[in-house]
Amino acid sequence: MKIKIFYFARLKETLKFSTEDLELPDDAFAQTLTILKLKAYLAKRSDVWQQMLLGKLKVRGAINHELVDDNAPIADGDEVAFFPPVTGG
Amino acid sequence: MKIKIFYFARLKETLKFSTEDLELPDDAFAQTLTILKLKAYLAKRSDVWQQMLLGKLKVRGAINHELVDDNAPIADGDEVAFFPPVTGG
Amino acid sequence: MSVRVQTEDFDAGFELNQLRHARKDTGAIVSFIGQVRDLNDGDAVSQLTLEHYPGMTEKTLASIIQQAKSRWDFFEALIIHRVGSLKPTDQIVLVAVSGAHRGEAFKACEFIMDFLKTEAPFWKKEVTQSGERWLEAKHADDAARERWMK
Amino acid sequence: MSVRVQTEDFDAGFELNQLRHARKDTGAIVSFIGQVRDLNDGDAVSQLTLEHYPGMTEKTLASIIQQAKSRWDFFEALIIHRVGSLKPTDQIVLVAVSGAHRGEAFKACEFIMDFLKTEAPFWKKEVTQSGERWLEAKHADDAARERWMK
Repeated sequence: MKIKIFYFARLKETLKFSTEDLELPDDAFAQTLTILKLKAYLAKRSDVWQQMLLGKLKVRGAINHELVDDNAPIADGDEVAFFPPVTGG
Repeated sequence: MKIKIFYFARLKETLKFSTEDLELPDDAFAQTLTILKLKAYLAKRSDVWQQMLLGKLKVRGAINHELVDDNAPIADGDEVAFFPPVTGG
Repeated sequence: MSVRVQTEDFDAGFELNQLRHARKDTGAIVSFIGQVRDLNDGDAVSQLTLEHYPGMTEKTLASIIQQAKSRWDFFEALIIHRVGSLKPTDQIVLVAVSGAHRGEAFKACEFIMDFLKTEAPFWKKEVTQSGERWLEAKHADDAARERWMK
Repeated sequence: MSVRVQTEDFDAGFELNQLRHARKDTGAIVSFIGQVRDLNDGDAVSQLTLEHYPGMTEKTLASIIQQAKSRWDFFEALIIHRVGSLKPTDQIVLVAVSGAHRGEAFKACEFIMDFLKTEAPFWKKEVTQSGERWLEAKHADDAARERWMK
């Protein structure tokens, strides 16, 4: 499966990633992928990733421009985004 | 005692009075004058006055630029006003 | 803290900019503009005349701002209310409140409008096809005022 | 119903006039302007950078207006939100709601702001004397949003 991931604000700045295309083998892991599983997968990249995605500071997830919670399922072709709680207005 | 009276909106238009200076003998009536007593006094002038001041439509009173209720006492030199419920804004 | 009763129109954008720049720690400006509607109670309105009680009006509006001040934390409040002869879509009133944060500014602005509607000595007369008529006070406005008493 | 996310400043007076004249039966326009404060949490702010998630932002703001529409009776709602680099007293956001009467317009405007603050994907970074810092979401904003859920 192929998904697109965006990172914003503190995450983008610290991870030095704003966006990436991620390709995963189409196995049981991919078929049951959720926001939380994807966070855990990405967190293995390094201590910084671990700290940013599973650290103390809350990270919100969105799928295809909709805010979702950690258990939301991710499908092939989805646009996923990770960012801190919003602070506009 | 001497008081000044103002009339506004529907009252001014129907009574054809916008303001008047009223002089009353300084007797027991004047010494215990209230908004309600003044209304009753003025209402004796004619049916139109009766209807305007003691009719179905509510009349509010003010003394020296403060909204007051019917029992508020009126003193020598006061500026009294009668008008319908307000409709600004 | 400023109250103006005038026949002339006002420029809401200019007034809001003035409020915005009055203090550099201003974070929120809430405003209300009331204007003449072309229809009221089903009748086409061609003109609206606003009468007021000079002296008492300004005093009442200033006192309403003071009451709001005693309840909420805001920086500046401005009330401009027009009197005289107005036409549909003419502006009637501007209430604007500035503050550090939005919650208090929203409450103060709505409170000022609710009390202006029920306490400030203004009266409206409409001209419609069936003639002139003085507007009646609305129960909805009394109810809006009552909410703040709880 | 209009949503704009832009780097340029906006003219609140112009926008309010547009709303005022969109319909002749408009009686009330409630608006909120948010601007950059020179002080935040006790530190002097020299610059504020606003980042957003293009696409999701517009969709979220439009959906917030739709939610407000399903709750209250109003005519038009406008949201303009700036992104990019701002300085103290610069305008950040304008929310304006027009309607026949003030009560619904006040509620819709405050609702839109409370949801914008907690759901629209914008993030603020401040530059102060001690360096740059990303702002944290505020509990007060979550609480403001919760009020509408009762």
